[in-house]
Amino acid sequence: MSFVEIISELVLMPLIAFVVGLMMVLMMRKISARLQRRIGPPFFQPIYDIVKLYGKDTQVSHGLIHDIGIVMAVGGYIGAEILLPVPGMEGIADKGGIITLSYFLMIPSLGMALGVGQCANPNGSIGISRALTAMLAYDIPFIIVVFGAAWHYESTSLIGMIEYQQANAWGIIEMPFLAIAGLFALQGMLGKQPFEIYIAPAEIATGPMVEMSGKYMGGLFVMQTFQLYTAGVLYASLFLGGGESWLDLLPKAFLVVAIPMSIAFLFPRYKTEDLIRILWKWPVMLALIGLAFIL
Amino acid sequence: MMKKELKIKSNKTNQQKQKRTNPLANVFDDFIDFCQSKSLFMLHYCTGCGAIELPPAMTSRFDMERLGIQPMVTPRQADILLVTGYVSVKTLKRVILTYEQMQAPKYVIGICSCTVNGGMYWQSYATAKKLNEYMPVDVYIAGCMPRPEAVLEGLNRLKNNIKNDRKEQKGSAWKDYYKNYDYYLGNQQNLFGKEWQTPVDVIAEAKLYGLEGEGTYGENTKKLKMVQHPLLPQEMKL
Amino acid sequence: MNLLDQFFVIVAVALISIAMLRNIKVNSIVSTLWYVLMVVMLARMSSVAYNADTITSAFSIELLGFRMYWKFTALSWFFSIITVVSALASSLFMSGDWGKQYRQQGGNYGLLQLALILNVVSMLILLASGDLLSLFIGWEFVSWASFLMMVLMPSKTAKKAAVKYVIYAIVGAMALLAALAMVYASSGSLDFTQITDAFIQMTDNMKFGFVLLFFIGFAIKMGLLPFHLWQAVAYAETPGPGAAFLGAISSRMGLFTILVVIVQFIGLGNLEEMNIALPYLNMKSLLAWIAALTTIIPTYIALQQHDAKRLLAWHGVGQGGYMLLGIMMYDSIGSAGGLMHVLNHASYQAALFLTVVAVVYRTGTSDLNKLGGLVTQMPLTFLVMLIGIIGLAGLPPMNGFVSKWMVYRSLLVNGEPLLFVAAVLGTLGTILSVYKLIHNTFLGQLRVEHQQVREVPWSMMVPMLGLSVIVFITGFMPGLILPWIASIQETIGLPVVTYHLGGIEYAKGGLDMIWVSGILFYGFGVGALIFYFLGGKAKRIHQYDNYAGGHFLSSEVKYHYSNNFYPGLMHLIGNWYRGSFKWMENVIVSALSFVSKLFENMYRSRQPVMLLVLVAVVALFSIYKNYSGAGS
Amino acid sequence: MNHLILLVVLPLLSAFIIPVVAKHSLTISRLIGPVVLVFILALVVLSWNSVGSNGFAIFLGGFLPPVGIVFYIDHFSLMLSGLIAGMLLIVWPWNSYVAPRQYSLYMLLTAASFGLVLSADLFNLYVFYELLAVATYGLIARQKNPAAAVAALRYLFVSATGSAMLLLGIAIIYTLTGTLNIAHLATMTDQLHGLAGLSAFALIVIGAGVKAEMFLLNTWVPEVYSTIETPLAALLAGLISKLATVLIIRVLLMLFQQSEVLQMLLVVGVFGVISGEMVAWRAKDMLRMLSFSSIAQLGMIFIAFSIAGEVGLWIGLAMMLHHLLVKGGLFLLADKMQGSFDNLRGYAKRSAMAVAIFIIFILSLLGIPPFPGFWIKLMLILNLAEQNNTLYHYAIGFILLATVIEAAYLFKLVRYLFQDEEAATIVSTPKSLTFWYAQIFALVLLVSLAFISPISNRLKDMASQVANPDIYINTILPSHLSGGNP
Repeated sequence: MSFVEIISELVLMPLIAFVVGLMMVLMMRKISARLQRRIGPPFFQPIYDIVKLYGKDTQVSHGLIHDIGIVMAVGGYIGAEILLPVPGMEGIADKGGIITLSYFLMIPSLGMALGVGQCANPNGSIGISRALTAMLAYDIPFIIVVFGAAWHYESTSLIGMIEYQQANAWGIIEMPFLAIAGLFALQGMLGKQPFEIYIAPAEIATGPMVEMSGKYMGGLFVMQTFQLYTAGVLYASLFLGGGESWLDLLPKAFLVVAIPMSIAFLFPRYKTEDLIRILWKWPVMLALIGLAFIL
Repeated sequence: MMKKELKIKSNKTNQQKQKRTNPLANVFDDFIDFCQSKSLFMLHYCTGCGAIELPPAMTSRFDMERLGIQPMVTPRQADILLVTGYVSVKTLKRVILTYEQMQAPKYVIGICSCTVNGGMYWQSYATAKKLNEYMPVDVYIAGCMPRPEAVLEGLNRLKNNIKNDRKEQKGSAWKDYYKNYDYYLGNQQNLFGKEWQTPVDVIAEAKLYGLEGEGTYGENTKKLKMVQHPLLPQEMKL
Repeated sequence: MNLLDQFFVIVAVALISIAMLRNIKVNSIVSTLWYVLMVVMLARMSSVAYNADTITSAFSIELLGFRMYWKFTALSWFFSIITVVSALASSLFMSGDWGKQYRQQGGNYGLLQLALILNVVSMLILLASGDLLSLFIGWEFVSWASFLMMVLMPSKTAKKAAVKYVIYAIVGAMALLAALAMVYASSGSLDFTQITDAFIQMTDNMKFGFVLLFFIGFAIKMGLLPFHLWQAVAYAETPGPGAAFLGAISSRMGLFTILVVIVQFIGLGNLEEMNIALPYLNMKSLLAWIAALTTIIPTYIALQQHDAKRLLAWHGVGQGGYMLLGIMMYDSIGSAGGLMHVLNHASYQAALFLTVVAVVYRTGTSDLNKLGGLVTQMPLTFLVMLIGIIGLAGLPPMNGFVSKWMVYRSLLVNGEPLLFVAAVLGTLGTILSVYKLIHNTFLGQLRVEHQQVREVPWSMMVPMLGLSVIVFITGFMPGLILPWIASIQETIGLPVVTYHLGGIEYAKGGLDMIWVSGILFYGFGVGALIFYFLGGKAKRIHQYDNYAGGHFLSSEVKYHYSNNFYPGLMHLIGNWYRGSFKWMENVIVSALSFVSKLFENMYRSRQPVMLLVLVAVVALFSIYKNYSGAGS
Repeated sequence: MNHLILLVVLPLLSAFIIPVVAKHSLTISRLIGPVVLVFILALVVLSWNSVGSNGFAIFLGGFLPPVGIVFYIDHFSLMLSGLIAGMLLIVWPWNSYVAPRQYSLYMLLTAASFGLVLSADLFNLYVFYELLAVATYGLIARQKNPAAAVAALRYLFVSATGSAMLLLGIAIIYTLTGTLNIAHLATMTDQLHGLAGLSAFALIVIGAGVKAEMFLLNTWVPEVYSTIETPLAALLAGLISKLATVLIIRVLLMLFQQSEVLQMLLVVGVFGVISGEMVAWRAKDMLRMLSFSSIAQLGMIFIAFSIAGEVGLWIGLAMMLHHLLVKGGLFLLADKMQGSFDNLRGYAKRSAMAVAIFIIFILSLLGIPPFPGFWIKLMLILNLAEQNNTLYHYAIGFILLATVIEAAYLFKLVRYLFQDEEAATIVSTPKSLTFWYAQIFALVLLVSLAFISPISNRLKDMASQVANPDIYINTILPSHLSGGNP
């Protein structure tokens, strides 16, 4: 791997993730608007939002950790994007693997949690408490899915998994149960309805975001783009054979993100304990059945 | 009288912004203004009946989101403060705190006649009649209550103001709060008494962002100094 | 005099000098210097760690037909260096202002230092043991030394916990003694090598008893399920730095003995052949499951704690599960992960305990519901705790991640889905609980009474920072530690791991921490660039300038969220494990008191003479029966 | 060497002289006892080396066995004699208010103890046993408190019944064989191994077991020990019980060495251990706890003796010595610690030294390395494990379980001692003299640590001497009796 290649990957991968993520955000908002028979935002709306937030004249900080929290949240995702293999850019991603990646994905959450913590706003802390509880809930099925995939593809490296699928069949065909369970977990991971108790705008004033203004909020918006991108590409790599080219990968990733968005508005919001209960019941059961088939 | 003076002062401040000579910077500023006009997060302070007209404006019939406007829940995130209806003295304290906690550029829209002149509560002892005595209001939408079309019209007017801020000097009413803080504070003190203060230190904010004007300091701020418990940010100590 | 003899002479002299020195200042300096000297001695012996050599002490005792001798292997060296470094950190920590405060509050500082060195000495004796008898004696020394440490705290709970500990420790010792008797019965000797011979000769049932007896003995020290109840309270109720030391390494002595006796001499291969129920459940997998449950249950008990020390102590119990789990996987990566976790855990656990002690030093409480917002007052302590909790939660780039990664990797490769889920469940619980720890201590609203709190003095800061540097460096370059691990694996007969400076080499997905950390810090760098160069400046505001739905905040308004931090989760799972295993203790105690009541009634019998006559009659009758039966 | 007869004669004489002398001079009567004891102690020490590895016999009045009274002296009995003398010196009541009659009771006790140790025929053993019992009745009954009187009555009943059984057993043996000389009996053991013989043995064991605190026969123990003066309790628990045990062991070794008998001893021992520890666990005051614990320790000694051969014997002896030292020390420490545990709260602050010694004693009692107790327990357990009998293996389990219970109650007590708040009724620190003795005991315990090897070798020699009936027979019996049937 040449130096130029490394640099280009380091720069390009987060950039692509950002752009694709913006489109995913747009798609998400469009889907929800269409489901509610609205027109929805204009095409560049996600960019407008982010530019506006970064362009705010004044903004408040509750202290150094508040700032660092946002840095960690954005930076952690940037690191994670580099570890996520995409067509043509797999050099650095090889150094990690699925376990490393899934732990990488916790860094932004931790960063955000720290930042929110210093805001000294209990709404934020409650939000974090709920978000972490939700993480505990959706990570169990997710981790079984990851285990099943790694066991089935005989590799913990995402590149190895993609190679396997491209040589044989897609994971969703060979392990349908795990794929469904994974989708379930994805819903929780993206924090979409019915699993968005930690935002609960009317109750705890958007929880973690309560004290975020200007570029702080902007950072979280950027994080959201990364989050959607990561979810889409990760799931596509695990079950949809990844992508041989971008043309192949992007539709899959968009499709993956579109599914939770489409279901989201059919549901009310679950309480924390109900959220845990449902995520520990159905997807775990499905995942275990799926695991039983492949072991 | 007072109002006219204010207008003049605010015009001055807008002229300062045009002093930038770098054309790229101008383009950049224009772009940000454009984005600001295209993306507005709104905090609706639903005090009265006018609030009932907002749901139709947001949902499928009129769909505010196509204009780039969406509701937000905390003042930190919001750009627009919608005050929808009469403001009692007790409520006004909260409205002012909420306004001060919003981050600039921030806009205030007064909906319904009550915010304009007290409306049907004109004779009430407990309501604040004119909202713009206590904070700079960008747009008033009169009516009892205004239809969603009117609300959208008002929002569109605000968007245009913001977009053309630098040309027409309309969208920067928020700066007025800093530059004429003494005036607003005086009105607030008249209503709430001498002990009145919020946890937000407006003067320090104005100092930090260079938004001080001639009217920032005055007799009323001096009075405030007498009673204020200054809340300095906690610094890290090694 | 070889190096080991010299080392022990130094240790002995250190013990005597610390016991003798009355002057507090001199005592502090001297004891810290002794620990430094011990580290130097261990460094001189590093050939043991790198080349898997063995140094046998020239000193041995011949007694009652047994020969006890002491030796250092790679395993002993590894545990010793952890012990000595933790002791160094604790000793340094207590030597300055902390010790002053401790004395002012009526603590006996000299005794605390003495207890610390006694712990170190007894652990070193145990670690160096060359046969079962010296192992047992060292084991008992360790137990009683930690008991001494635990009773130093004047509180009633501390004493109660210490006494509970003693009972558990005695149970463990007795189980061990029984196992020793089994070895002796079959071979007439107590050499380590006899364990293997004795094991082979046994019947299946005896094998189970044999392994279980050893395991119970060791598991009690390690706090493995179902013997986990004693540890957390006992450790938490030890004077600050002592708790850090005990929490870091003391209970790992159980792991050391498991490694020596069960892994090295009984052999995991043999355990695998001992089927229990189904082909899936053999002795090895049983132990692995015990380990997995140990990672879960104590971790979730930790989640319920609202005392910072107890929370950490419960995590200490839980993390032990990972170590055993990794080792029970019986492959190169898993066991390397398990072994590495000993060091990693010691480093961050000591650091975390010290930060909590530092907070207590300044605020006087470790109650998580009475703290908050200290980050502005004690930023460096916050930094250390942050590094520590990242390590404890096992997130990159700290060292906890490396060892946990290895354990996960091994579970994945070996196809243990349920164990894998159990391990991850433990980690998730840890993340929840450590966030609660750092949030309730350092984040959120600063209380009025803590507004004047300042950062702790350097004498306390230096060991904390030193430990956090270890946490980071060994996470960044695990290859510094891995040679030691490889030597241990070679010594105790496990598959040896292949490593490089950055981590593990493995065909199907290895780990290179230098890359991983590099990417992470690159990401942070870019994030910082975005944050600091895009967007305007931010205004620092006071905590009372905060969104409260229009409410005016002031010092009278408590605007902080800390009590019952995870209500939804607790509402659901709180009942699942509340009091679990407590019933076990209760059942045993009530059964015993029932039986003893019977005996007591006998001793209180109103008719002692009748009883006597009855006994005589019964005895004579049974003799008569016996004879007439034999006659016919 | 016949002067060793003085061991019995001198105390007996002084017991009768003391009341007479007291009429003339109280001071002299006070001094007689200690002087005699010191003299005897010196005698024992001086004659230690002159006693060979085979021991020797003293024939009283020149009558040869099997008719006359015979004393048998070897290292074992000399050691016991020394211990008796030393122990009595330690617990000697120096107080001025003690009546001279009590001194003579003590001397009577001394004489009886020596007699019990030295006698080589069953009838004499019985006589001394009774003498011992009578002396103890008197001592217990002389206590000031009414509870002691009740306890003494209970003790009297049980003990008298036991004595009757002992006598019955001896009578049966006499009917069977026509002799009571142990050595002589040992030559005709086959006659004893019948229904009648075993019954006799059972009766003897039961009779002596009463004083040896054997399980089911020891119902008098807790009442007596917890009501009487602590030094006396120390004497009873530490010494008298051991002497009764020695009696049983003598009979066992010489006459009834069969595996069934040994197993019976084992079972009784196990029950003693378990019941003693369990009840001690429930005890609410110190003396009661210690006395139950001593029942358990006696059980442990029985378990040790139930191992056939020298091994069991030397471990048992070691245990006896250890128990004597530790339990004696504990009783001495507990001199003032009577009453419920609550009164002991915060005792550590008042007397750190006492508590330190206390902890050393209990650690040794529990068998914590490196204290001597550990090595003894280790040897016991390892040797039990070596036996080819599952019964012995179960015994290990029970011993270990008992140790855990023992730790539980002892450390519960330690917790009280270290508690911060002080008790309402404060227990005074121990008397200086007894405290000094306790310190000396602890010192001996610690010093013995350095001499584990030599001590164990001595004990092994002693055990081999005791365990070999041939030496005994050959020494005592004239050649025409022993030669015919060696």
